[in-house]
Amino acid sequence: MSTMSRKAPGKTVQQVESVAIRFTGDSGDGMQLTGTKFTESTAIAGNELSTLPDYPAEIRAPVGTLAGVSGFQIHFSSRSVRTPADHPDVLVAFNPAALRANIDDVRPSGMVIVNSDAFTSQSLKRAGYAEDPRPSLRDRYTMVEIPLTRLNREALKDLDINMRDADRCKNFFALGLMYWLYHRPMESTERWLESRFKGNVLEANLRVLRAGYAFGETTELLPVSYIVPKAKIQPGTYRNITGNKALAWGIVAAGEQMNTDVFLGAYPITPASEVLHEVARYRHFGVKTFQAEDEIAAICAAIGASFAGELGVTTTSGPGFVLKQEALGLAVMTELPLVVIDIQRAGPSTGMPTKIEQADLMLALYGRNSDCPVPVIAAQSPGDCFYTVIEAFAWAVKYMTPVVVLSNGHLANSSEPWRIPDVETLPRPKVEYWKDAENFLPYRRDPATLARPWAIPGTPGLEHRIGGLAKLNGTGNVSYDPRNNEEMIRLRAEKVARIASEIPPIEIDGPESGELLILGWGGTYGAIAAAVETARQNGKPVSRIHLRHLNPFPKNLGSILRSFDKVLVPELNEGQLVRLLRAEFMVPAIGMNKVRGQPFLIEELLARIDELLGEEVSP
Amino acid sequence: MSTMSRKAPGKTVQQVESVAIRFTGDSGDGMQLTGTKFTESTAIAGNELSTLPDYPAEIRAPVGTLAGVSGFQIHFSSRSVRTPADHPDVLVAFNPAALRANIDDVRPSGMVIVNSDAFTSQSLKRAGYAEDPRPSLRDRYTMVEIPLTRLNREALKDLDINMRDADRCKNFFALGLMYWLYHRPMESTERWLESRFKGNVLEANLRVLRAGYAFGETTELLPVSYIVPKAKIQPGTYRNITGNKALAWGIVAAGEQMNTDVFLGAYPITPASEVLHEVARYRHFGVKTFQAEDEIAAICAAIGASFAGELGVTTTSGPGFVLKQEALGLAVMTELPLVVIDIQRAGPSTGMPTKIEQADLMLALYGRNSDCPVPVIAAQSPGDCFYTVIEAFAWAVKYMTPVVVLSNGHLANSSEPWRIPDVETLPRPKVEYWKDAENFLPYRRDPATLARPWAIPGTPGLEHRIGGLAKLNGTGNVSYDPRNNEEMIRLRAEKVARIASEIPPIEIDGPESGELLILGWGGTYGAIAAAVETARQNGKPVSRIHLRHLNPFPKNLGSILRSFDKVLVPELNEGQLVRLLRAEFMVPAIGMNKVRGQPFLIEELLARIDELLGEEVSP
Amino acid sequence: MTDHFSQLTAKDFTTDQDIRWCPGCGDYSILANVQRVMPDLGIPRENFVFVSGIGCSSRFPYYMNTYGMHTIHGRAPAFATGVKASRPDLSVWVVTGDGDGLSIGGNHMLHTIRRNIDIQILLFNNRVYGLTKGQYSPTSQIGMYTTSSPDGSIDYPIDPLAFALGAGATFVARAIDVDGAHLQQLLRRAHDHPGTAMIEILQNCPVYNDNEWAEVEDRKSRIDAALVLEDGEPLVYGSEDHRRGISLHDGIARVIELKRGQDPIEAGVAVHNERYQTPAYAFALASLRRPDFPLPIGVFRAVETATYDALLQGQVAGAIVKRGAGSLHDLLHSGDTWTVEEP
Amino acid sequence: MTDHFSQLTAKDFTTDQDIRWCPGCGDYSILANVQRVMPDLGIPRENFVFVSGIGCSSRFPYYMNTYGMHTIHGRAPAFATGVKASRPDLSVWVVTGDGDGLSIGGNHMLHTIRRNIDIQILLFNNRVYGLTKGQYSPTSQIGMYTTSSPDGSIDYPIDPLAFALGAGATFVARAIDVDGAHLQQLLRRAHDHPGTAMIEILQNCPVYNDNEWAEVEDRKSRIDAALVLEDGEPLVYGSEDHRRGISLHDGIARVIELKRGQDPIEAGVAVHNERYQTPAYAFALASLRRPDFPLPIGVFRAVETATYDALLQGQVAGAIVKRGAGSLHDLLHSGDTWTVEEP
Ligand SMILES: Cc1ncc(C[n+]2csc(CCOP(=O)(O)OP(=O)(O)O)c2C)c(N)n1
Ligand SMILES: Cc1ncc(C[n+]2csc(CCOP(=O)(O)OP(=O)(O)O)c2C)c(N)n1
Ligand code: SF4
Ligand code: SF4
Ligand SMILES: [Mg+2]
Ligand SMILES: [Mg+2]
Repeated sequence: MSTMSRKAPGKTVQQVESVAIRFTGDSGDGMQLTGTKFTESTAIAGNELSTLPDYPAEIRAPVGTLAGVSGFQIHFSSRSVRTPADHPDVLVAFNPAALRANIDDVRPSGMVIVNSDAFTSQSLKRAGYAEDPRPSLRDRYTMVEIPLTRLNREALKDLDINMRDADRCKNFFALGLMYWLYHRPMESTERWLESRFKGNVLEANLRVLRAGYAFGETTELLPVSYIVPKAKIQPGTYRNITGNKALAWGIVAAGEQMNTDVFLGAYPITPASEVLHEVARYRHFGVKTFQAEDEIAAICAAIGASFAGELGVTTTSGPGFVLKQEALGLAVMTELPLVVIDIQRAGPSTGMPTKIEQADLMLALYGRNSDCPVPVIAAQSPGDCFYTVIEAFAWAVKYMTPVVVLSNGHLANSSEPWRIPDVETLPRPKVEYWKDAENFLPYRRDPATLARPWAIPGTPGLEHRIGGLAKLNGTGNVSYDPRNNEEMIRLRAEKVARIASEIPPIEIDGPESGELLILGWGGTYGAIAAAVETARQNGKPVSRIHLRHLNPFPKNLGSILRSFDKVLVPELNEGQLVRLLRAEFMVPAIGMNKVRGQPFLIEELLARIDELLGEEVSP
Repeated sequence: MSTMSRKAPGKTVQQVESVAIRFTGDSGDGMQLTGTKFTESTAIAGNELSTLPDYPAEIRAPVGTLAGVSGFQIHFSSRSVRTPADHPDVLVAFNPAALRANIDDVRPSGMVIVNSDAFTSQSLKRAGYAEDPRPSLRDRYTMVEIPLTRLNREALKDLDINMRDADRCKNFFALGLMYWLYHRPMESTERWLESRFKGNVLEANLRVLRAGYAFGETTELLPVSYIVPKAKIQPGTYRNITGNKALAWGIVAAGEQMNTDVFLGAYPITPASEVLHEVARYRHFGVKTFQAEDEIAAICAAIGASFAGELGVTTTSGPGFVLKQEALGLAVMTELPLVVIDIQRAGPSTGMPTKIEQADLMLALYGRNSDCPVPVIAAQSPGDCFYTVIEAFAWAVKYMTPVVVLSNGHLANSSEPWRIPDVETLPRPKVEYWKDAENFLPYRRDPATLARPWAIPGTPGLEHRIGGLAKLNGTGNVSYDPRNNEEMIRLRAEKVARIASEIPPIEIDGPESGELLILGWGGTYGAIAAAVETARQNGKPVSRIHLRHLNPFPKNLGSILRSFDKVLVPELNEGQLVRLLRAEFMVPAIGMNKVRGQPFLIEELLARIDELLGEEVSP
Repeated sequence: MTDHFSQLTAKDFTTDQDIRWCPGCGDYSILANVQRVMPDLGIPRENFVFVSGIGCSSRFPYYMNTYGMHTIHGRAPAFATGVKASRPDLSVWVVTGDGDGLSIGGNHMLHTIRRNIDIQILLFNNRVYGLTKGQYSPTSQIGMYTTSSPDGSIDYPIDPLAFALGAGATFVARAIDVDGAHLQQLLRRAHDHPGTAMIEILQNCPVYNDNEWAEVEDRKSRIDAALVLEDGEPLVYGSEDHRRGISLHDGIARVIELKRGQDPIEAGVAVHNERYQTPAYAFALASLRRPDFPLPIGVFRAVETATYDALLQGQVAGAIVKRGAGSLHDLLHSGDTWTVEEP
Repeated sequence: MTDHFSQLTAKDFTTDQDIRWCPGCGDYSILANVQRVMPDLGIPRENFVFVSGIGCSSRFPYYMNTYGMHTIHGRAPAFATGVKASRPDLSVWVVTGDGDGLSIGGNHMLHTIRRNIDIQILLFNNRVYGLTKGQYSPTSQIGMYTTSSPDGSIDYPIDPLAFALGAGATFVARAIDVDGAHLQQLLRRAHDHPGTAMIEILQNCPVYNDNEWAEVEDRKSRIDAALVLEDGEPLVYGSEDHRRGISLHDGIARVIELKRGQDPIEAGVAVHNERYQTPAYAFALASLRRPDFPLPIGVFRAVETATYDALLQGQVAGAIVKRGAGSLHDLLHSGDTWTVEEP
């Protein structure tokens, strides 16, 4: 069956620029899978896209309740796409709970596709609806009510399969329908089904997928189908990638590119666990994973591996990152290379572990006793996680220092099409162990980087001891000499400061000076870029920069900040970077803060931009 | 024997305003005891004073080595005394190592009293002296070389006591001599000896103490003795107190004044352990101490006790404070009263555990995942530790929040004469448990303070669950509601902000506006106050304020800062408060930073003040 | 204290919160049985405190209508220590999982047990990390394939009871989630025990480690797979046709096949005794492993010795007797003081 | 590797750092004996790594002229795990104290032991916190008066070896600081053992807990106070005039008085066997307490099973065999990809 044999009789095809669809249902309904498959087809169809999965916090919340609703949003377009979109154009809701949890997000008069079979009085009650909401929704939305359960069973009636298994396919019926509605190719999904299932299960899924498609062609409920033309995309080979997968692959890649084995110590924690899972699959790259008894052991083991000459790395999220701080301080003091990856989640304390924030920046910078500086890099998109890790390892080894990488739950789970880099063009940071016993001192410093030598066990003549007590520069012997202590503290700080020379000058999106600069960092890149793009399209004089390097800052940051009347710093926290900028550059940067466990909406950013452009410049 | 039977024939008495003496010797020589006894006598003699003990880092370093040198400095005066003095006027050195370790600190042409019997070739070698240093020192200092060992043995020759025990008394010989030299009363030391020892040991100590005194009266080595007139001291009953003892007593006092049992969870760590030791002695106040398996268990147990209705408190130092951060975040989230005391030491990592810094301010403010604000108070003097703890408990209970108290190793171990407060006049913060089952909600908020009720187990009808997951305001049920989450984060921040109304407006020492303001915080109070006093005596236009309240800041802080052309912020760290001030108030405050494990010298501060007053005001 | 608690029922211990466990999770049965036992313990509801860490199991306090603390990962025993040491009048229960209690929280477990503080610890052992979606845990069998061990786990498992006995536990027991009557009996025993009472509850996680305990959860196979410990009774198990017993010499266990009607004691089968002073006997039982040996179920050890909370209270009371109730004025004026008079 | 190590002596393992222990500290003797054993192990000096936490004992690496890490309090086993798991070619030794290893560090100890990673752990047990000036530790006897327990400690002590066995330790032994010959023998045994080898070394702290082990440190009283374990030999101790043996039934130990010339085995005395699969026998020995029983000294248990590091290396090697050495290009292109051509 070719998806290109289109245009059923009596139907209209309409071309649109962008669409955002949200698939929602009970966590047992397979929404994540449905969304992922739709994403793949969309990517193959040549659109730009951005996605956002939204899992329930519980493993298996009671069926049909709000707590159990799972969602997956995809935004695709023939133009550039930066975010999964504030408001979906289309909501697919498998049950009343899914409808209730998501309907308020749908854009006015958007399309709402529901499984009408699921609107029983019992399930309405489970969802907390006093009465059937559909009648009242029909005025405000384009309601498409499909007896999905029945149609799906129908499609399978002559197959030897029990009803429960049959019902579990219905997400693929819906998927087929959506493929028809948006003219998506279906082959990749079919291939995937064939690689995953066999026998009746395979047959059932293939059948309902095609039945859904066919239903689209025939039903009168959907008189129009839509074409989203291909986007202008940079040539190359692409794949979808989530931030967590990109982190994991970045870890594997660092080992390959630096020709040194990787040792990952980790303790499971949402939303960082998948990085451990993913890396654990690559033992054949010589990568070792160690599931430790806790976060402390995980980082300590990674430091041990670094001392022994491997690329030590540890992955975690907020509360686990807190626990790692004492050992991170030791890594600073012993000047060993190490990468610490914190996939931020909504807090404080346990908070909302499956929700989104970017509020561990201060923790990364200041979470240790005394003055204990570490470089910090924040990834700005799922695919960027890959490069960020390699960059972090390069710094760690060149400057003999731990480096912190910040991601967040949003980047971790959302996926974007990612242009696969040519391995040959990836950086190959050098790893050089010290060998020369004659001229060895544990704290002998490279004059350019201030790094001490990496002298690993097994090298004759370099036997030495490191540790957390204050050490004499040079020999590394324990020393309480007051001036030496101050010198060492300042050397470590200076070493981190010198990393600024590795950082390319930051580029301004928009005019180089003017009324308003928007400055974002890390995972809010998409939303801010989209908002500023829109604002400028609307004729607003707004420029934008985005920071991936939080410590040290890019060298030209101060002069950029001073070139604008106002600087707005949107952050998914209560104002962390903005304080750093104010303290460092004495510019009255303004915070825009949101701590709802959700990303910025483009409309929120636009509103704030409008507000600021309307205001007088404050003195 | 009365110490007042003075003026030996042929001797001169001279009156001086201030003297600083440093007693130094091997750690086995009893220098701390000698210093403490001299301090007591000095206090009784009616002088203002300040002291600084300086222990070696090792328990028992090899005898006679630099590592084993122990010291005790006392500065006393007929005027106000703020610090132990930059440079001692008199150095008492029991062996060559003590001489070598300390001689450079003595003020030019100061007096150096050495035990000449200790200058054997072996002990010179142990001290690392290639040759006897005394000849060359005689030009630069007033060398007083006394055969202390022999004189001491002499004094005991007819007593049935072995030589080793005899030699161990020689610090009291020296003490007796110093009592003579400075006209100190000896009774309190005699009484103390009588209460501590008996038999031959008592007799030996009394004898050598008196023999030292008598030696002073007769020897030609010391032609002059000194009188330091009484200071004008506020009437009242006084005692010496170290910061750690004051913290411990503050903890006990809080329990008494608030009529609630105290529960202290702690894990030993230098320099905080003594607080645990001291509090453990007061079970008869109903105070419980719990030596936990680690710092994490210590704070968790204290939080458990708070939940159960007691005054939970935990004491620690830098690395231990790092480990407590995750649980501290839970205390913030569950809004339970708790006091966390961090006695800062020199870091980072293990650093120089016995040395001085004040570099955990950022850690206190930002050491947790996500936005997780806690109030922070820093004690400014040993005696102030007492009041600081009571203040912290009062805030904790009134606002239902953990409160951090910062002390440091300097305050912890140094002592000052402390006017004992009248218990009747001490604050009596109210503790009120919620009782009313009808109107109970776990997160029902007091409209003034925003505190939730303290509802303790055993109260019928108030059964409720708290925890680290995001909670609905009011009911406290687990909630992932986005707006509620933001509201709760802001409520907790606002609660901390409202504590500002408990803080008296900060008072300026000096003119209310002008060219230069010096702003200190915590344990540097003495040095900064002394320096500013001196600067103003020298006609320099300098004002000074000192912060005890670091979060929230006193309400009038911003306006004060803006009243000066320059603000200098001396800190024993790499610039922590100064960054907070710059970010918060956008004033270009200037840091003055020292991380040598030592306190500020008055001369260092004076030099910087001179420099700044010479400079142009920067734009 | 009122005595209205005499009329309490399991329902009084139920909260209005939606339960967030997966359908079929063993935690449901444990919750129901705990709620059933509570009213019988003769304690007012407001005097119960349930303390947990993080994990599926650690959600427990939200469903118990008592005082409760859902704390941070691994630290529940430390919080519970603070609650009980400050308020010995409260009945304090810790609920934890194999990950929470034995992975990140192993140290607090160890020290709480050795201090013998008078709390109950319910360790839900499903041999997997449930909440974080199925990684192997410290009790998982070696070779287990999970998301974090795609090539099979290479960590040897800990036995929770052997661990507890190594820490000097005064009360250790093992129960099965679905055997409600037996579980209730052990809950009562744990409550009555003065000191730390640790119950390992074998719990099924149908989502990530289904049927891990099927052999002993299933009533049929249980007869051969489990050894039900009864104080004073010989260590005998198996069906009437195939009775076997356990002998223990030099700490070495052997299975003794019993003939029909044969007296087990005469055949050399050991007699269960919960009160041996040495933990070595109970440790030998805890070392029995499937499939060579049956899995013992019931109370392994129950010996009485002073509890931490009682000793602490004793020191407070003793100090007051010895030194008198503290006076702040006297404290402040103790030691050397001096007075500066009005000039 | 060069084989210059064959000529190494104890002196080659000495650093130029001043030793910071108190005069008379048991640590000196342990250091000297470790330095004496090192040259005999057939390993080049550069392949040794000593890892410690914080405490007096943890200063050890500074005095060993090998690679060394003086880390943070309680975490040494975790660092050592990273060193050994990444570099199985290294000989990794952990030095820790009763506070470092069993108080704050108990959990890492537990998990390191259960994983059976091939390292040696030397636990210096002086039953006190030395470095922080004399607080009671988790091995201190109940009732001990210290700065932090002015009314006497109310914590029951942990026995380090019972704890290790509860964690499933494959090698546990006990030595005495001043009995150099025996200590050296155990150090060699620990080194030879594949897997985690834990030696508790009874260590005197003359400053804060003097004479804690005097009974067994003193050569005279040791005869009656210590039971020297020898594989295959009966558990017999005491002087010729007063020989006694230990029997073990149901995990319960009894002292059997032996007549002159009596055959201990016939008298029911157990025969020492380091290689029982069950840890229960060794646990029974570890449960013997003074003064009722002698203190066993020597190797309690030594059983071989695959080590964590070997299993991990095996998985890496196996994965390469099965899947071929990883190719980054292939990884990046795995799964669904699509190509956008030049327009
Ligand atoms: C400091 C910290 N680290 C990690 C986590 C993530 N985490 C939550 S529960 C859990 C394991 C739970 O396993 P278990 O105790 O066996 O409970 P179960 O879910 O199986 O009942 C982990 C690793 C966390 N919440 N906090
Ligand atoms: C995180 C942290 N907590 C506490 C300390 C303080 N501390 C250092 S050593 C020690 C105990 C050492 O006892 P032990 O391990 O028995 O060693 P010993 O000195 O007796 O050899 C403590 C509590 C620390 N350094 N770091
Ligand atoms: S994941 Fe397992 S343990 Fe957790 S609730 Fe579900 S079934 Fe129970
Ligand atoms: S305090 Fe004790 S253990 Fe530490 S060095 Fe001194 S004698 Fe040894
Ligand atoms: Mg579990
Ligand atoms: Mg010790």
